[in-house]
Amino acid sequence: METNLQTEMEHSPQSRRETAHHNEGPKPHLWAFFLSIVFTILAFAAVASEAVSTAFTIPFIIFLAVVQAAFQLFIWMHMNQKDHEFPLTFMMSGVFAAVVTVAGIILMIWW
Amino acid sequence: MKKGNLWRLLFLVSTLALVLTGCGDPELSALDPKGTGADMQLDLIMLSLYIMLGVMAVVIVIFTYVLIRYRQRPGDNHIPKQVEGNTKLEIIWTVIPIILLIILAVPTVYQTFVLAEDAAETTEDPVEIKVTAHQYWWEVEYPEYEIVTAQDIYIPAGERVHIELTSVDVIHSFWVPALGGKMDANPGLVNEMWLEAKQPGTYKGKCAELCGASHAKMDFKVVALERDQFEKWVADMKEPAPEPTTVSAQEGKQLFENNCMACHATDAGQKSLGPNLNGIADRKTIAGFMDNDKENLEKWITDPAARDVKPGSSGPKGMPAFHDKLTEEEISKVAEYLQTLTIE
Amino acid sequence: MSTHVSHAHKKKNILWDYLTTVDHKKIAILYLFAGTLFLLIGGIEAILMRLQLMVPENDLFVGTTFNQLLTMHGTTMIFFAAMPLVFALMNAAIPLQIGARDVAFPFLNSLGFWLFFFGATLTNISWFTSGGAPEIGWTAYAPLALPEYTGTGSDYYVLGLQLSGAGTLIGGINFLVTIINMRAPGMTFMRMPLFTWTSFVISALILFAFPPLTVGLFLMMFDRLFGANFFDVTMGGNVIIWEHLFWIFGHPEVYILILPAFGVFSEVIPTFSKKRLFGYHSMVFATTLIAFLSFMVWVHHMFTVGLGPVANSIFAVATTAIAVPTGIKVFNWLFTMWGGRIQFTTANMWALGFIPSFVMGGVTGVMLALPPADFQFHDSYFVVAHFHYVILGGVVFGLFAGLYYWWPKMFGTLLNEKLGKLHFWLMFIGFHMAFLPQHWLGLMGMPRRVYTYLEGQQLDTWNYVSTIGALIMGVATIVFAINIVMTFVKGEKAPADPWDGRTLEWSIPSPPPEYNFKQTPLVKGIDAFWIEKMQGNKEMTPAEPLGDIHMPSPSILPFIMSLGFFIASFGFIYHVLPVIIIGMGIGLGSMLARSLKDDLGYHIHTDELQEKGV
Amino acid sequence: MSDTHVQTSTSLPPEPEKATMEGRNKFLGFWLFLGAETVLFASLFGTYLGLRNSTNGGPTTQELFSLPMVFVATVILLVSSLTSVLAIQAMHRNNMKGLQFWFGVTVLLGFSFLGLEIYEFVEYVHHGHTFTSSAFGSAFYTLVGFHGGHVLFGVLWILVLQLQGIKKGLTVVTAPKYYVASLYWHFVDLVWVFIFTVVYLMGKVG
Repeated sequence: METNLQTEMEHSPQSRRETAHHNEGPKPHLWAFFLSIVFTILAFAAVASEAVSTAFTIPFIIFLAVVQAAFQLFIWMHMNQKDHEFPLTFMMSGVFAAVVTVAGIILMIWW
Repeated sequence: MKKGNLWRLLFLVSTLALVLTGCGDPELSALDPKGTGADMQLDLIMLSLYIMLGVMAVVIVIFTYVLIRYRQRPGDNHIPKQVEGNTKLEIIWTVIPIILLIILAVPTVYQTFVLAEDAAETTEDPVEIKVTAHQYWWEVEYPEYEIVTAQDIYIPAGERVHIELTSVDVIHSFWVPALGGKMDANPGLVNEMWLEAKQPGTYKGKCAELCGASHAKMDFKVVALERDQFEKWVADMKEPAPEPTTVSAQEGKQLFENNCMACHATDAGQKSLGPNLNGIADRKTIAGFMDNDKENLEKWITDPAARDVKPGSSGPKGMPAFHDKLTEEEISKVAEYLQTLTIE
Repeated sequence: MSTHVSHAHKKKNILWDYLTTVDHKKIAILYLFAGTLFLLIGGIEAILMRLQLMVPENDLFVGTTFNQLLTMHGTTMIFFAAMPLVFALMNAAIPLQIGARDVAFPFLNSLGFWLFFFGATLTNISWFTSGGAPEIGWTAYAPLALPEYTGTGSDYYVLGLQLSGAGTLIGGINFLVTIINMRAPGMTFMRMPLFTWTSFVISALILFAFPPLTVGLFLMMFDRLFGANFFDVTMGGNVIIWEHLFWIFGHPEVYILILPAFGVFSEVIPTFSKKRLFGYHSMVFATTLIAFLSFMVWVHHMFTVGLGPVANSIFAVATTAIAVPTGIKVFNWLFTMWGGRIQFTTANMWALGFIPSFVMGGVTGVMLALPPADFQFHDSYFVVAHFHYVILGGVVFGLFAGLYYWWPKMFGTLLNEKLGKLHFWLMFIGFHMAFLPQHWLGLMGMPRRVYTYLEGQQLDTWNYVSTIGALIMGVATIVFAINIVMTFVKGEKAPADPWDGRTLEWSIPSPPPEYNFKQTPLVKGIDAFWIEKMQGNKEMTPAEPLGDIHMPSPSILPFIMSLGFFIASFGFIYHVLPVIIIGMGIGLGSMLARSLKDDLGYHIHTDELQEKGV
Repeated sequence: MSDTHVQTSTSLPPEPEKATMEGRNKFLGFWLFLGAETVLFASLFGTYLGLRNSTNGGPTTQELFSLPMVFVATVILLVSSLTSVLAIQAMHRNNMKGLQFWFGVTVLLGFSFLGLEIYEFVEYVHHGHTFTSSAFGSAFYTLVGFHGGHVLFGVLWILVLQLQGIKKGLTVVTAPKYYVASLYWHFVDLVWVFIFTVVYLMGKVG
């Protein structure tokens, strides 16, 4: 843990130099957009179609939502890139707190 | 070092003083359990207390030793060795607490489930009691006997009774320390619990969740009777009250019917807006906390929300003050009539 | 950048200076004074309650009045006294401890303070309104807090907390970014002083714990003001949702208060033992573990709600687990002193008095975490005793330790040690006298939040003793006030490093110049200043050459913005639309102004810099 | 789309939003704020899920929701997310015109989303589903309304930034503002993904 934090600190934040960034050009964004639209259509179709059972639909659409959220975070908001260590850590902590909150509240209200 | 000693002295003195004053009111104290639930709870409290006193003792001993041994002495200016840590020690004081917690966790989880048992599974045909909390009184219903009463909860001793708790206004909490721990009475929801008194007696109950101005005075009683006595009580409750014999009590009855009947029923099976007053003459207290005598009855009817009675109890759903509706004499007559409402 | 806004505005009048300041050291002083003011108010409320409970069936404050006192005491102490005092110490110490010239967002720092201050003022104003103060307990359970049962006092509670909560959230973000981005070269995470570490962790807790409170308060506000039905069971609402949201916030909040106190002790005890902190790594680990666990234990406040044995058991086990990292901390402090050279300064007295007091509060915490036992403890005086042991014996002792420790750095004067020790002993004795007996009162059948108890239930003696203890604490506070006044009148001038300190803040003058460090220091290890001193250096090694220092400009906007929302709150409470519009207009207009007008700041030139202070 | 590539200043660093300490602070601070927003919306989702069947005799989720309208709203927000990312890419090429254009499209899409949402709410009110009609109503309008409020704030914010951009141009001071505004916009879209899934689709399934 220490070494990890130490290396993170090697380039102390006050004297950090920016290097050129990656992922420029609209290509990955267009792909993410295209897939988001596809996933949205899939989710709506799963609900609209009578053939798909409810037991399958709900986990399926939630899974699609999580993937779409990941597109937003990682591709459009660049959360996986350099300089995003702390955003990543804190967003993940936030998601943890969010999941505990939602799961806790609804499980205890429903049962 | 001074500090360590003083602290221990304080602790010893207070513990001693606690022993000297006993464990509190025997009808109220959780330290003197009279119910099987309270027994279990006190056992767990004592187990955890012993473990925790052990932990405290270790800390205090090290603390006192360190303060005596390593305090700065005059003229001493040495620079102590800068110790980074000690893995072995750190593992010890991580692992030992974990073991202690596991020792505590086992009976805890076991008891949590025992206390959540359905009385019907452990007792054959348990007495069912529906307790409904109101701002600031408790309504008690026995559906199988078709009895509705208030404030005094009669139960047979030596068996588990099944209690359903709810509330019609705010959140209250049902607590009879000598018999067992609390359960909240939530509006819109029903909670279940069981209660068992080991021997006959009267046990004091309290509301434990802040519920408004007179939260402090929302007391009730649990009266445990031997089984046959309990059945006699059930039968007596269903007997109509004797007609009042004195003239003033008869006038009181008339006044009661004109002024009070809208909110207070007097026959056993009927629910009413205010407490059902069947057998009020035999209740342990007036309004849950005052001695049951004529003077206090008059005081209550005159102004229930008076500063020394139950502040806030005359709200929109509460009982109005009758000092401007009835004369003192009339109030006295109503009180006299109420005192004839006995089940004996 | 140009110097067109040179610090000509430096010597304006002191009121304007503090209204517009964005300097973390001055904001620390603002937090300190506001927090102390509300601490006094909350303390007076406590003493009034104890006077009512001194004898059975007393007639001093009954019914609603007493409920208002207990509500305002709890709310004030947690949100308006403990929180700002923690923020006072954080503002005073953190930038200095990490070798920064300022916080990351000086403007937001000021905004956070003013939002808190106006929120706290709003809630306290309720005393003087026709509806009176809130009477719902600091937990404000629905439906008691709905308009059907309580008046405008509850609105003041909701809106006051909403405002001050926003301020706290802003403060939390500010400290996170400050600690992540503004550390001096060489100040790695694992070289940070422990107070900075605990502050970092609690800022993260603030970040994730305050939003549920915000939501809860919004729901309550919608129910109260706009006829929503979240907690109205007749319309399908559910009263337990408030309890969940409140405690999802409420439990981390307890650690938000106590962890900085742990941080203070982890500074004070090593300094006055002349030893480095024992087990630094495990201290950091324990802190983060406590923070992590704090999000999974909220139901231990709700064991009696009737959530069932499964939920109760899970949350019971998770709760008791917190005892492990807390225990690690206590033993690390003990072993920091072991082999050291312990000096009994006032600051250290508070730290030493804390250890037995807090351990008592901690062990009763484990006892409370056991649901069957908690069925007896819950909402009784046992709980009152428990949380006063951890909050007074932990948080308040920590705040006093920190205050005596950092006072010279904040004000450049030393508090009187003799009065300080008197303050400590009176407080220590009064504290145990007031709260130790409450454990037994609870078990003897006394519920909390009762305005009276009946005669003949054997509750008289200990209530009497408890009240005497509270009065002694009152006397202690007077001694403290005398100490502060005397120090301002003729205080002893403090040197830069009065305690032979170990961390960076002691390497610069007391009080520090507005730019803190003339040159950013180079950090070589844990206890950076101590390392330099051991190598025979009087100052830190600089990490950069001497140069002009850029400073942010002061601004009145945070004050005006907060004032706008404060005004709008009255509009909401009394349903006056024009007031809402004016208030929100001022608030949002100030935000717009901030966005449109860039702050260029000003420069301090090398020739203006003081001698000392790498 | 990016053929209007005009180099306005040669001195602008490649990632202008993170070129200064202030910019880096703003960047990180805003991410942390989004972390807090995550928990805020989670609390609202939790409340909604707890109350969504408490219709108090009013229309249920199945009776109420119309999928085509929600689908259109979703596509609008998804496209606006793409346009805001294109705006930031234009900024990285130091192309102020492209930035303004794509943000302009984003704002227009934001407004049309709001228009659709208002239309939808009016429809529901006609069906007797209001803020005060049931606990479900309160929870629904609070959750969806909080999101709508975020959209409204977002479009107004981006508009203000665009107006500033006309005067101030693209500098190391303005670049972080554009960057965090676009982060905000993505986050608003992200929340919508969960709203259409959890509120509308799950509501339709039952």
